[in-house]
Amino acid sequence: MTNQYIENLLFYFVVSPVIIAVILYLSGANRFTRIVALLAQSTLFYFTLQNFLYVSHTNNVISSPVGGYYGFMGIVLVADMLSSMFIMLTAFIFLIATFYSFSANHSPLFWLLKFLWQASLIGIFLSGDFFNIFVLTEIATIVVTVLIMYERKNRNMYDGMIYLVISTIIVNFFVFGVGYLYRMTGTLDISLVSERVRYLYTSDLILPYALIMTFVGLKCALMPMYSWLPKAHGSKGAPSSVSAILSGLHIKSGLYLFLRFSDVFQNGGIDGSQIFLVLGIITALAGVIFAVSQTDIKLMLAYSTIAQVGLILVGLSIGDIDGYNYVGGLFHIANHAIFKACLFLGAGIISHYYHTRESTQIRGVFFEMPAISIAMILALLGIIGTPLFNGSISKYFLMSGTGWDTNIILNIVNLGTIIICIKFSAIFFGKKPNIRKKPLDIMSHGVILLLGVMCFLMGILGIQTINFLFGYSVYVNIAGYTEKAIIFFVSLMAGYVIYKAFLTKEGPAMKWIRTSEMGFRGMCFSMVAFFAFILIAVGFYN
Amino acid sequence: MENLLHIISNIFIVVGTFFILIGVIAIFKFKDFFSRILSTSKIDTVGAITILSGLAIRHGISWFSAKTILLMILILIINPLKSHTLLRYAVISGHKNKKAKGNKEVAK
Amino acid sequence: MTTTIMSFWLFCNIFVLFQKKLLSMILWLFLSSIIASLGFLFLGSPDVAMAEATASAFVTIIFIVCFENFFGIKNLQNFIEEENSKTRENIFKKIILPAFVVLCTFALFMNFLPQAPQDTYLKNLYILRASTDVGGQNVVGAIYLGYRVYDTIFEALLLLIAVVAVVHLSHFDGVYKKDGKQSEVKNNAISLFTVRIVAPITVLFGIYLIANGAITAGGGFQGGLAVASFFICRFLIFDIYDIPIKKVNKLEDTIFVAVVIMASLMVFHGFFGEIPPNYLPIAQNIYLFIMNLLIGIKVACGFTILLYRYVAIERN
Amino acid sequence: MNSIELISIIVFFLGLYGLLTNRNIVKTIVFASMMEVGIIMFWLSIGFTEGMVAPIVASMFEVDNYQVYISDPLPQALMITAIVIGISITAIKTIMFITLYRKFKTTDWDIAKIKSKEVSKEAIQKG
Amino acid sequence: MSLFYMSLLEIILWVILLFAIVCVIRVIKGPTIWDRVLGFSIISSKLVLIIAIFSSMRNTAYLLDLAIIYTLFGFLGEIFLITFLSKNVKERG
Repeated sequence: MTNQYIENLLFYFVVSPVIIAVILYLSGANRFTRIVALLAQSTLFYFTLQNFLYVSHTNNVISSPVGGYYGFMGIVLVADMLSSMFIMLTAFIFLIATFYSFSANHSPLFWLLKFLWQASLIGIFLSGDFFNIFVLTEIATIVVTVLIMYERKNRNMYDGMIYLVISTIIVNFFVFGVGYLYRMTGTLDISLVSERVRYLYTSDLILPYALIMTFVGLKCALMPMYSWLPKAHGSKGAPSSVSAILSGLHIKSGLYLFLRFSDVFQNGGIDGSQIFLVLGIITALAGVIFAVSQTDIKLMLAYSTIAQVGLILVGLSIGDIDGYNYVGGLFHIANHAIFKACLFLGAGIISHYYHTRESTQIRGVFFEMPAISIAMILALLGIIGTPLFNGSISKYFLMSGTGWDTNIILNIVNLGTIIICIKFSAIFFGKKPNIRKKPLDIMSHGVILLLGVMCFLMGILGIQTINFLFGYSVYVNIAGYTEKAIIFFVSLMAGYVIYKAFLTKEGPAMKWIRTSEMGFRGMCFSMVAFFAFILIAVGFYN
Repeated sequence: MENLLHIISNIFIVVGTFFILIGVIAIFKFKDFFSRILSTSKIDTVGAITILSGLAIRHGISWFSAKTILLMILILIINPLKSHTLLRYAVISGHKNKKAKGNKEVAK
Repeated sequence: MTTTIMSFWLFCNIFVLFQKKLLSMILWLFLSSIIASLGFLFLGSPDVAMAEATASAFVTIIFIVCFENFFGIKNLQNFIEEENSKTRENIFKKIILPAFVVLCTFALFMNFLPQAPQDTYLKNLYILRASTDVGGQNVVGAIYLGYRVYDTIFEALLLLIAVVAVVHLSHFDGVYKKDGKQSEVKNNAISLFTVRIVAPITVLFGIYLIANGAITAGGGFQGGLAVASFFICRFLIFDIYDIPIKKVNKLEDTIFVAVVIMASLMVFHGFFGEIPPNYLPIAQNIYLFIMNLLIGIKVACGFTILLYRYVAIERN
Repeated sequence: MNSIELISIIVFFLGLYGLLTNRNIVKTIVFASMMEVGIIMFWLSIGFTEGMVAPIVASMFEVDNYQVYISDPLPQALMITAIVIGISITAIKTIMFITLYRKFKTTDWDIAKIKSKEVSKEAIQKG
Repeated sequence: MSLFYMSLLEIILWVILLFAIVCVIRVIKGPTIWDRVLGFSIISSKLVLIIAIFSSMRNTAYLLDLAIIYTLFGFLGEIFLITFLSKNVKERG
């Protein structure tokens, strides 16, 4: 691809899904919407792949000012290694979702919202402008609110309302922070701001840092501000492909923003990695505890997403910027997208087939739907971190070189995830239900199987995928890996014993954890408390 | 000629402000709602029109005076009728002022 | 001068906080946002003042329509009291704890206020080069139609999604045109007369605002809101619900696609950037006019659907 | 740190206080829109000095030769976007509140939470 | 606040702003909701005057568009306020 051609292709990555979406919506419900949507989605994936290959080969950063206004007067779209990988991941996951919901003929509104969601996510990953991220996050919030409340019959309006109100309040904090940054550095462009921030005193940057990091904290569902996530990801009104994308991808935009903004403030002399290390650990532990107590399979997966995101944050903020932990965190982002999408899609089909989401009432899935259950078991093994699976590679790098205390905590978190997966996999065994057999839908089953197999493949060729995706050349020493494998098997046994001993029947403490839920004012309190905590932590101890 | 226009426009503006001062006093002096509404419908409109005509004179023949005249026409239409709607719906919704009842007893 | 207006605005906002009745709270909100728009004017930005003035009128109309339909003002008071009395919390949890938390955060906020001087890098560039790069006298219009048109596309997209979201999230699926509520203005001849005069003036004024968006303050959004208010007056005058929401929605989408194509053709291929800007002043003015026109019509359609949805369909 | 920025921060925290204390959903929507106006005021108060002129070319050179302070055009362009975002988000919140009220018959956050859990329990029994 | 070289228009501007602030007392004190709406309509008509005088001080014509928008939309908002208010407020006094 010639350089000039790729240069202003970036803009069309964002605008073409918008135009496709509106044309599909305008053309109304006819037989061709599905096919056109599939074609458009695969071409988009092809182009993102081309862009990724171009960027990773020539490894220069494409920055194309929109409209040709140089000198950062307009908006500049930046596609470096990280954002092109994220765009490719977005296009891939949306392609999977399009395949999955191909057979269920949805109304054109579904395709409109899906493509607009994709456009706003790709826009967030590409945009190099603070205010542009605000507008795109608003669009993504509204689209997700409508998609959560998609099915009219069993939608729960309270969850949608909480999600919308909380996300719009936290965006005010972000706009406030960007206002201060604009006042001090005179510009809105991320690269220019991170350049000009060097000449400012660190004490001036504390307030914008706290304001922006509360926004990022809520987007990544850090500990005090987590209770919107199970409402959004596990909502009843959402088609299962939507909650798969939500949990696999939408939470990653928060992590991407965390990476981008912590780079900006790193130049300014504020290093919040200690705080986010502690927050990541707390989030991981709390996510695990909440997930173990759930009985609804989708809520179980939603809470385990919180735990995994906490784990990723720990990885991203332990070592130095290009150390093994950082690479482990990045690789875990990609892995988490794959196996969480696979699990959510599978859970969608199971709950549709069994008409219930209670894990206690679902039994015998292995005999009923062998294909899906094999794929889901592969994904579950991936999450746990069994050797030769992708989870183990990323966890190996995550934990490499950490002190003994963080190692212990990360192993406890891993033990928790093992217990969750054991509790989740209880649905596979047990007697065969006497439910009428549903016609096998090749598209969705095939897609889930593909995701499961990918979990296994990315495990075996771990080092090559890391090199391909992120460009870091890493090396796994066999001794460390086998030691990790032994720890894994020990914790697997321990997890099984703990599950059998305590968790088969629901104790009062477990029931309280499951049913305890923050009200709206509780969430506002947690936002303000998080903001005050970061201000104190960065202000007084830095 | 120039400062003659300025003097006239200054006079208009001061007189207009004086009208509005009366309007403000009217709001607090009158005890019940129905007499208070007089100040919005009449006094405010008159005050606004005098001030705006003063401004129009100050700027002579120009886009500014054209727009001020349009504004004057609008205020002339909207202000009294706005107060009328307010009054009408107050009466429909049964807003009887206590003072009036008092006068009836006194009159009896 | 501006600080007195601002303290006046702060005073009204404090009153919004401590209102028991919901309707007087909305009245105070309307008053505070009108004074805020006056403040914007004194801060040197007529565009935002216009947008805020129209926005406050629309938000008040949306609140009144939604709020009036469910619980009349009279029985709202006891509704709220009875609501709270059921789960009465002690005074500490209700007032003192949040006040303490907010005060501490406010103190922390004040403690870390940045003292760095303002950097006017972009401001000087815009004022210097806006009228040559993008054309038109209004620099603000030049920014959101020329330099940051990428933002404006997503801005228009957001309005499109808002309309779709309101249609989808409402209790009624589909469009019930026939059983809209009657408007109460009908029985009052004089206010009908006023609305009959004001309506054409608003739509003419809206078109005037859209037309010279690039020359004076105003532009696509403010003009579109003014034109949309014509349709509200039309509902008040003739109280008919014959707006075909589906067709208007389709019109809005096609115009949005036209906006995106227009923007990408003219701006993103560097039509302005590379070709020497002063070479085509006519093309720039035509581009700005058409963009303002398209955005104005789109905003007008979007808000008419929104308000019709509320006024005609949500109220029964 | 001019006084207008202080006032807009105070209004922002007033809105936040309103959110924390009241339980009525409609009042939350009102306070959220109040916070947004506070932020718009903060953005426009950046670099404000008394007697600033609008950045419209006609008015920039009309005021005769003494020093002219031209207001910053960029925050104004951004704040028009923020206002339109504010309107559409308020509209969506209101419509969601109407539907929520139709189902749960309450305007209170905590009671809506309790009722939404009951609804989800029934859905589970119904299967 | 140096009164020394303030032109007449600026003094008038201050005076009318003072009147608007005084009218807020009526909106606060107003026994019934109708007094509040009355106070509101007085303040909005005063603000229109403030804008007209401000634009005359700045000698710019386009600011008057804002005054026209104020009157039109203040009127529209109030009409909605009043029509829907009347249906629900059964006043006692």
